[in-house]
Amino acid sequence: MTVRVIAHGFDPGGQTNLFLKEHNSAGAVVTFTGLVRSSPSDPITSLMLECYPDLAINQVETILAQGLTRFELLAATIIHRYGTMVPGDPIVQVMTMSPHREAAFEGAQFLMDYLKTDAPFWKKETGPTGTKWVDAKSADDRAKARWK
Amino acid sequence: MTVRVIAHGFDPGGQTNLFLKEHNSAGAVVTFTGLVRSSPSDPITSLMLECYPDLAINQVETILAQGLTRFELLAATIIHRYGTMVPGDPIVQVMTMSPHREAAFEGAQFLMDYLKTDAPFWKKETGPTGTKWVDAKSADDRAKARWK
Amino acid sequence: MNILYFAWLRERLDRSQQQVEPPEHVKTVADLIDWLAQNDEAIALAFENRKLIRAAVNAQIVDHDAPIADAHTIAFFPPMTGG
Amino acid sequence: MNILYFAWLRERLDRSQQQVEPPEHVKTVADLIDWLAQNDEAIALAFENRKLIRAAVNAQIVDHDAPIADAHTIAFFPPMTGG
Repeated sequence: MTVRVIAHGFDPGGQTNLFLKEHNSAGAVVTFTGLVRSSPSDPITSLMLECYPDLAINQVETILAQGLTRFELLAATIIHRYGTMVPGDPIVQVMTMSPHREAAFEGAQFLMDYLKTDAPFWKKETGPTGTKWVDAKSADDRAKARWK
Repeated sequence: MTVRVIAHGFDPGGQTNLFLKEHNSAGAVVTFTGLVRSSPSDPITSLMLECYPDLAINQVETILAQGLTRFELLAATIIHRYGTMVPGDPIVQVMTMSPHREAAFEGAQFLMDYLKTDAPFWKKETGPTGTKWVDAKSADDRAKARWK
Repeated sequence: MNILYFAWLRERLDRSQQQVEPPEHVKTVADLIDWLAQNDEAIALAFENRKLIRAAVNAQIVDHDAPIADAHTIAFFPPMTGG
Repeated sequence: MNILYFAWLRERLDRSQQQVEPPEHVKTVADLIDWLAQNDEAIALAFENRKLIRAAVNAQIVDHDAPIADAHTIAFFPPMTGG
């Protein structure tokens, strides 16, 4: 299991290929990649992601350990970037590996749901109308609650 | 939307990176990669995947169109290999892209569940004790049934 | 019309395809299986458990009661194990 | 002890950290917030809605009733929006 909290960009496909080499008996690998989003209804020009690195490492390692215990995962990796990014840049990547595809899918969803609410990152968006901190979403709390 | 039924290998991470370029406003991208599996309890040395290509194209395009209609997907791609492979080789890759992570995850699971039962490929495994055709799994029928 | 066989059906019949000209009364996929089985013991044996046989007409999956009037290619195969 | 502020708390207080030496009777995170607010109007305003304030002691997330006896670093921040 690997946790990386980084201040620079990363190569999503390159990370998937590195992860695939970890076990060749896995069968099922799921990669989730979260990108900076800009939409016509909510356009942004940049995203600043603030981080508390010491706490981020502790929280992300705890989340990953929970995921590995709870699902039948042979391996899992979480990469989370912080700093200033533009639309299309990868922010986060979660990778899971299992003999069974359900476990790989569910493990990756679990890890993402927990990262959204429990990892100490804060998003600040800049768009044509100015700059604002992103509010925490109640939908993210609900997504996490289903794993209780 | 892209469907590729191919007789040669492919680069999982390279395919993810190509797919990521399709929309930079997506937010959430899920990649499922299925690999040839060999385990201590069921070791294999090679896997031959037989295909009926004309039907495969029709079936995979139908499955993909259903997934795009049913989930909020901006794009989706299915790559399915056939021929002779060894453990660790990628067999299948499904990629989905959505503004929302739930839709990207569910869309990818839906596509995989349908591919398992509705795509005309047949697996023949060679291991230390000989060669045998893999039986269709009732678990795969159940996985598909939950989307009804 | 051309008949295609896949996977263990192909192996048990020792052929991947064959050309046939079924008579007028052979109207559905099920009729075709009956007619083939009457004329070929290997087919009769391999197709014994009809529930294990899937069919496609002109590269579209069909049930056994589907008509074959416009068929140029009919494929028979076991349950699929892709993905 | 060192106090860290993040996101809009950091911006509203115009500081990312500060050193404090709270008196003996300040035993929990909640006590510390009360004590800081008494001595600093900016903190009193920014921390007004306590439900929006999360805390960590020595890089471990804690509730507001957690003790701070062994704390060398205490962080305050709004609900997290990562992922």
